[in-house]
Amino acid sequence: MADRLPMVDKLWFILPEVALFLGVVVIFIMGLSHSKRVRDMLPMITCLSLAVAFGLTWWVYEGSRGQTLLSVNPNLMLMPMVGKYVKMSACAIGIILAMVSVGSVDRRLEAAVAAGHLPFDPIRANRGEFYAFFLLSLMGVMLTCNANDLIWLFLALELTSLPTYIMVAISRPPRVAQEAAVKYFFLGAMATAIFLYGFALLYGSTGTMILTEMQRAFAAQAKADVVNSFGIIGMILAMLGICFKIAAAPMHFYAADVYEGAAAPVTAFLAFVPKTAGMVAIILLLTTLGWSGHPSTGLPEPIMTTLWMIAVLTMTLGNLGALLQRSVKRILAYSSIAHSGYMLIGVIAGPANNGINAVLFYLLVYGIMNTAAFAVLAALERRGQEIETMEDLAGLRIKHPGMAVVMAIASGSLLGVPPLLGFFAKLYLFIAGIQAGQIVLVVIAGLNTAISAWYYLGLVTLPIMAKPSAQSETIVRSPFPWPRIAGIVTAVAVVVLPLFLGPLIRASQAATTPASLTTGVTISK
Amino acid sequence: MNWAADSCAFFAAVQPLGQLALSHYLITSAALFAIGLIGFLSRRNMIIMFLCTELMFQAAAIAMIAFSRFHLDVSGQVFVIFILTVAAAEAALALGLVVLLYRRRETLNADVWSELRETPTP
Amino acid sequence: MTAALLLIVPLLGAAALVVAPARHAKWIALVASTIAFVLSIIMAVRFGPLWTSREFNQIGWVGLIDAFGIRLSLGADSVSMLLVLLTTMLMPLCIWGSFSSITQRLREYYGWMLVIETAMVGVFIARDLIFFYICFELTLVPMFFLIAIYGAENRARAAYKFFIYTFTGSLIALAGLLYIAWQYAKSRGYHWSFDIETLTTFATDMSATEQAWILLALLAGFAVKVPLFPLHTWLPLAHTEAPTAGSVVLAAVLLKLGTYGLYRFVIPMIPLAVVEYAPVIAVLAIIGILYAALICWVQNDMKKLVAYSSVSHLGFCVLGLFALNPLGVQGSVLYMLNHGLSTGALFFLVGMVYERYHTRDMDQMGGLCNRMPVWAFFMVFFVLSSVGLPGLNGFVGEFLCLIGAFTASADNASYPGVLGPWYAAVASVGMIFAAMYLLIMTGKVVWGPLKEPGGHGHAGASRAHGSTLPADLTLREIGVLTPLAILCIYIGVQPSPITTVLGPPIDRILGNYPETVERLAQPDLRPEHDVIQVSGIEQGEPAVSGHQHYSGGADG
Amino acid sequence: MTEAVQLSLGSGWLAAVDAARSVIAGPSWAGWILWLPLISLVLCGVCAALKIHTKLPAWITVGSLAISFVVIVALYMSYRQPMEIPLLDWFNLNWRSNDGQAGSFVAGFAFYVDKLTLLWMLFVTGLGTLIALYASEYMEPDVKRGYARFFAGISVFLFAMSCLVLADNLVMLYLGWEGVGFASYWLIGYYYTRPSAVAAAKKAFIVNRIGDLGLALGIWLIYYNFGTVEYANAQGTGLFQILASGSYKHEAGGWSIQAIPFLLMLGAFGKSAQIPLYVWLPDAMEGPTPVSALIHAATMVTAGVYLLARMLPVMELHPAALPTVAWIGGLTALLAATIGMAQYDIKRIWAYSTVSQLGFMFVGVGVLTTYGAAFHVFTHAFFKAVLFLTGGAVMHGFAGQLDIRKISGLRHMPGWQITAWTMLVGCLCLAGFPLSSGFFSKDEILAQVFAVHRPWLGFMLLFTALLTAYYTFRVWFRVCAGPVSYEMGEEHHGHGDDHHHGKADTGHKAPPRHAPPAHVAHQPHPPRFAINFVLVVITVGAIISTFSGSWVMDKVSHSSAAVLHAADSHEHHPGWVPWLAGTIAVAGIVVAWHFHLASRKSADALRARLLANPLTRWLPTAMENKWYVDEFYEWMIVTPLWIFAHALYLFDRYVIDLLFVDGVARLPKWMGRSFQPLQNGVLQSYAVLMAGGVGLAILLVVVLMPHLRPWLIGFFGGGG
Repeated sequence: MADRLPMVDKLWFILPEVALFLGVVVIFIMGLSHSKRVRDMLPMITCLSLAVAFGLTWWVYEGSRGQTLLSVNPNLMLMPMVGKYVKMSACAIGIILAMVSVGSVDRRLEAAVAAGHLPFDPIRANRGEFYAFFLLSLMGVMLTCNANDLIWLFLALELTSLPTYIMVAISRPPRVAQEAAVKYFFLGAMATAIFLYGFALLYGSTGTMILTEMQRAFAAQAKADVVNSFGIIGMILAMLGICFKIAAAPMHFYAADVYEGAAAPVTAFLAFVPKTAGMVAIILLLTTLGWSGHPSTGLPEPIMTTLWMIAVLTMTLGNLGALLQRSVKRILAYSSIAHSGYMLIGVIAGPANNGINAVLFYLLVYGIMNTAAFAVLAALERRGQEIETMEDLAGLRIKHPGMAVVMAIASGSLLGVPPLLGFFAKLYLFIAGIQAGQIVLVVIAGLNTAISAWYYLGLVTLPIMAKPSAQSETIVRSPFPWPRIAGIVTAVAVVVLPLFLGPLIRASQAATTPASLTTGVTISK
Repeated sequence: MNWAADSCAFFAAVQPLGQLALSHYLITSAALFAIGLIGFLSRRNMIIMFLCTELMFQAAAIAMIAFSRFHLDVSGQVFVIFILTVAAAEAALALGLVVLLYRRRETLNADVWSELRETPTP
Repeated sequence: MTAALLLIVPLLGAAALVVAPARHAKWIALVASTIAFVLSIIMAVRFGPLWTSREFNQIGWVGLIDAFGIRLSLGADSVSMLLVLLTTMLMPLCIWGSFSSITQRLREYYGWMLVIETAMVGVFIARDLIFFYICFELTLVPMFFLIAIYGAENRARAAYKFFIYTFTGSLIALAGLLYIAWQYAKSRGYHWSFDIETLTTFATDMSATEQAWILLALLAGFAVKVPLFPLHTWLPLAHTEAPTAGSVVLAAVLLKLGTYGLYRFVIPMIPLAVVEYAPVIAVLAIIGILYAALICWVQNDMKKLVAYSSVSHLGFCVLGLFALNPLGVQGSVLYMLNHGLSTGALFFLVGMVYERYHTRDMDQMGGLCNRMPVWAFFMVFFVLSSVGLPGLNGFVGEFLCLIGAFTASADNASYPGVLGPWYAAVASVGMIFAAMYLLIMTGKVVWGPLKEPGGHGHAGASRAHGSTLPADLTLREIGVLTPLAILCIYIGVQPSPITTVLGPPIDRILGNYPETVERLAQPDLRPEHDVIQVSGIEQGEPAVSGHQHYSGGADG
Repeated sequence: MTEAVQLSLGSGWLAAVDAARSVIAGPSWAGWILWLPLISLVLCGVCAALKIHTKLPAWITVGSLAISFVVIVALYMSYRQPMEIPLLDWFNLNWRSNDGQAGSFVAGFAFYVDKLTLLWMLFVTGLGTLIALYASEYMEPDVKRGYARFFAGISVFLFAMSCLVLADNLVMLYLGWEGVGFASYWLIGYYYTRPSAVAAAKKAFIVNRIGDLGLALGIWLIYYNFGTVEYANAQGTGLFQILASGSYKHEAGGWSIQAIPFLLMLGAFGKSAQIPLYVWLPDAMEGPTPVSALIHAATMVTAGVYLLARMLPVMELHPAALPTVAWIGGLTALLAATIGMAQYDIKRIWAYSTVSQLGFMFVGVGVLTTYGAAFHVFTHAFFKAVLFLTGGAVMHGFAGQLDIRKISGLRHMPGWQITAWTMLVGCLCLAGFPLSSGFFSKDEILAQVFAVHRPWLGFMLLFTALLTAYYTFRVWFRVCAGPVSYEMGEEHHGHGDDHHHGKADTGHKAPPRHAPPAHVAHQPHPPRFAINFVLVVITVGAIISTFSGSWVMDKVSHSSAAVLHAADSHEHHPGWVPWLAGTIAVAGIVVAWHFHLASRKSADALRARLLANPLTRWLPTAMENKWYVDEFYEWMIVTPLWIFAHALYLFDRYVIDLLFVDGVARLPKWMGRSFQPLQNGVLQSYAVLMAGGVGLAILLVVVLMPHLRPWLIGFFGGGG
């Protein structure tokens, strides 16, 4: 073992997280300041710190010191380069999410203070806490990808989800947000307990917490063809626990209610951040179990079967659920469940068939598409309330042509209509799935996409073609311009990015070609 | 004084946990987990539900300690420390939330909170 | 380079439309589509020797999305060149034809028309599987919007059904296509390539069971578009609701994507499955011919009648295609062109009546030739062209398809086939039904005493109050119909230049069919599980032989 | 060119066929026969477009027809042996498969001229010119409305007919075949404001199309068996050349080669209105009279006879083919004659008589006397044209009156003598009065029937000849002879038939029906010079045609339709046949004289007695209602098909669309609804479901995994 303690080397790679933490501290303090101008600066600082973290990640990984550290100690981390890709995409989407959430927290309190009815009372103001937790949760995601042992992984996952419970609670005043928070918290706690127990069994079966060593232990057991029941059960429990984060099959029940209850920016946040953390965690865990290690079939059959079942159930329940909804947020909730199902195809395909690159690429693309859809909801309001049902969207084209086009592009891309980015992400997943021999799974995913055409077409036709209904007459722009800008930026990204597909996919491929993965064969060029 | 070496020596002298003893611990931790889970599912009171999640956390901690003792590897116990801290964080958060809800609905019953649901469409 | 330009010009036009004021929209669209037409003519002229060569003309490629090995390469053989010319020729006419019928949301309308033109041209000149699929699906989006925004009463339902029906089909076809690409990649050590040419040479060596599954998948995608018999129910609904120019584009070109897909993917790539299931598909086509023809007979909505008639006509096209001999396939390609011209024109004519009387119900109107003699002339002309009167274009395609199917029996000398005289004989009964329902329609609408909808045959007080169109055709409308009429006569009288041009590519595609048919004819040699040694195909890398295990072939 | 003469049915034609092998290239100026009608079509179209309200289109058409007649005569003069004149290539596909097998399908615009073609083209263009001249005056009242359209139709017809007759291959023949059908659709539907005319036009085209289908199937079978559709070509791979060389027998399969003659027969019967498909010809009388005269009496309907004559070698492929033709011809002749007897409308009677005479011609072809058939075609063309044109003149003069009971004593009316006497000549020829042209041509056929020992068919034809004589003179005695009395048709002055013809000009209101048209002429106006001149010329032609027997024989014997040498056939003809035929004709005339001139009352009395007696009531009613054949077709074919079509449409809309497509579409929504109760919003229920999910997963892994291991490896293997 190298004489240097691995932990010290790894500190270098968490520099971006440290930058974020500084941001968090500053935001906490500024949140309490009496002057409105300072409080309005909070989103700006969030974006600033995220930008700094973005730059730092690039510098950390590409810089000379980073490269030497990686080359000197290959199994410093299980998948070292994943961090670069995930951190940068998390920061980028984080900036957009921050823009979307401008002005949604403490709306009524700030208005009252501005109107002079209420003196500013730091105790009641949550805007500071909201943005702080926003950054903390993003920090959690960034930490997950550097995890090389179970403890770090557990802490990172908790750091991701705990702040989100609070964000849901303080996102908007009405009772329904608190109900969502309660559900989210308790079910989250239960899921955490389950995957914690899983970690315990994993530790028990391999005797080590370090993922790289665990990988060797599993490989050794596989070669000796020992059926390690504790390990398998532990892995299943861990995965099911983490499925709560990505809202996959058995653990997806909370998603619809929580997404509907929380405010649109928070729901956008929930749909992306915990999902990324969960996906990265599952990838790390399954890599220990070893696509590479296991001689015969990549993942051992029990895991493969469970994953297959989860993927199919998630896709189907997600799509079937969405068909019946009238509320746009509930539709987007079910669509997020369905998209987790699609991503699991990539996970099943495994790194040998570019499955992991496909999942990572899909995460980024899903982040962009989903945020675009939620930006539209955040950008418009009716009598101070967020727009909820499909009737609100009817005939949006007449008064808000921009937002109608953004919604159409977002749902078109979520559906996977060719020229838009979503199609290429889904195509990459399908190619990975077919390359892994999962023809049946890809066909099921194809049929699910077809079923999803119903509600996505609904989201396209209502704003563009339907006649405005009584409700949609009174819809007006929200006083804050930022969500609309975020919507337009993401829509443009969805339309323009297919032209730069090459570099994006090469980046996602670079994420999974560290030394430790022996059979990482990439798609040519 | 190289306390690190001494501690290793101390451990070295201790025999690793027997297979049979390990199973006893695992059974207790599994039972504890089950109790926590059933309590979580059945009890209506939110505080009790939270306590049941704590139970589940502790069950995992016991298993962790048992395995650490079995493998003579200290990282299991280090993990337990972190489990405790996280559990404490969740407790703080849970109580905060419960107080918020109590102020809203004057009851701790979890079933009250079920407006967000799907009304069966025709 | 002109091919890439051909794709970009309509897109630039659409982009310009977004900026331009509404009243200039139609002129910009017309200019853009005419430029595209001129470009396609330049491309055709410069197509040079390839018109008659057996090779495939690789027009050029843009390594845009080369991450997956997709090289967005464009290329055309004479069949796709003809279909491109059909598309680019029809587009200006459609745009010019819809000047008076579309009054609001002009920019969007013409924008979508230009986008659909790019997509259609993209499909025909795509040499890359994924680029083909992108354009194939991209045609759905503008068509969906055209029907959903500018359609008639229950346009939303029609647009939904059209989109989802075809979208599902094409997704299953994508799975089939990806399976072929995967097998190819696997046999080449995972160097993915989506080039249609290499995949075609590779796919022919796949085992019979694999090819059967792929046939099912590809049929699911393309048969919906053709529309083959059981999957045709979306067409009448989509046609009756689509605006005039929309249904002209839908009938003239979008249906040809299905048959072009069959021609480009099904026939060359999976010969074993095609030979085995050609009779089944031929029977479906024949049922389609007679079934749709009889239904046309009882229709009283003109547009639905013409829609069902295109279902019946394309049955001939598919029958010709699966005759698997040069006569049949040349006939079906000719049929694609002719159906585009005559049915496109028929939809224009029905649209012109709809603009004036706002009804398509044949029972409400009669003897319009008293009121609109020029319209009546064109109506009778194009009815006769689609009835298949010799001397006009319909006859040429229909005759070749039927004679192809007729001579596609097992004991034919040069091209033994799997169909036979009985298939063609039953299908040719469709010619009688075609005459029946089209002439009954003409009899009701064109001839007879004058009866105008909404008022008995007095001076056109009853004519649509809103429409400013004079009774008979305006110069613009005549301008739209005359080129189609001239083309109909030209192809009808002089098909030989087209048939000589179509010869080489069709010979290339049907190259190894006689052998496959003979091989499948003797039961003992039928491949049960793995693949039999297939003689080298005359161009491209040597076919990899002996496919028990997928050893890496020595492929460039 | 040896004139080997064998009497036996089969081999006789071989000698004549080898004449086809030595085909020389003909003069290219012959192409003008085809281009002239096209030019006149285009010019008439231009006239229609420019709304020229003069008789210009008539002169253009007559001019072009005359020139093409002159070209035909020039071609006839310069004719030495069968000629091949390629004009334009139409279908020209040739291919080569991988294993070297080459194939081709060549069918161009080219002429194959032999004596049979010349014979047919002569009387087609000749009569065409004359009748076009007649029509120029007859259609005069329509000058403002459809004049150009009418003459465009005539030019299309001539173009198509010349394509058909001059065709060098079967596909160009098919073009002419359908083109002629289209021309008759165009011209029958000329009075398009009359629903009955439109229906008749549609019926004509569709029934023709059924016949054309037979022809098309025949052509494909010929291509399928012989690999070519051309009659004769330079490389010697023409149809006749293959037949002559006899090399086809062993290649082709059994049934397909035998079926060819029957399919060609179906095509011929469709076009020449024989038993199964004759229903369209009587309705075709809705068209203007010149059309009936030219197309539906003289030229188009003989296309079927031409086809069978041209394709005689092919008809030999099945021994029973020609006898069937003979029997169907005979039966049609009898049936049409019985119906013709009981009609009252002059044009309908002549229509049925045409069907009957065509039956005779097919008998001629059937019993292998193509000479007899061609001779009858030639003579029939003339005298039937006369009858139709005189009928037209009567209708023209009496403002659309055609009912034989309403006009009589035409002979005595001033100015109508020419019409009456020319009609008499026509009737004499039609009835087969001894020494008339009809007598000689019909006698040829009758004699040949008995020569080939078919007594039953012979006596049936003799009985038909009797009926023919009766109904021909029934018309003459009713209309021309007897006391002068007439009732004007309610048709106002001018043209058109016994109905109101709406003159709905664009924008001009159609006159109301009930008001009596002011200027109805009370006096029938006799035909003027143009009509009389044409009548006289054609009557002279009819008389001359009696002596053209030998000329026709020469034409027929030197073409692919040659069968027996004229000289020998006469010896075998039983001598008594002409005498019997002559006496029968005279007897028919006497009976007609008795009933329709001497005592017209007795005819009505006889009819009344027949109707009274229940046993024989069916006879007159059935005959007047054309044996209910139309109703039979309607009931047996059209209505069941209509009901089946409705059933299909309902099936398409409800079963395929609603049940399958929408059903499958509703499936996801229904399944979604069944999962919906799970989301009841209660925290604990979610927790239970989640715990249940986890438990199930663990159960699956622990319990089931060991058993499922092999299957799962199979299912999930593959990858990696």
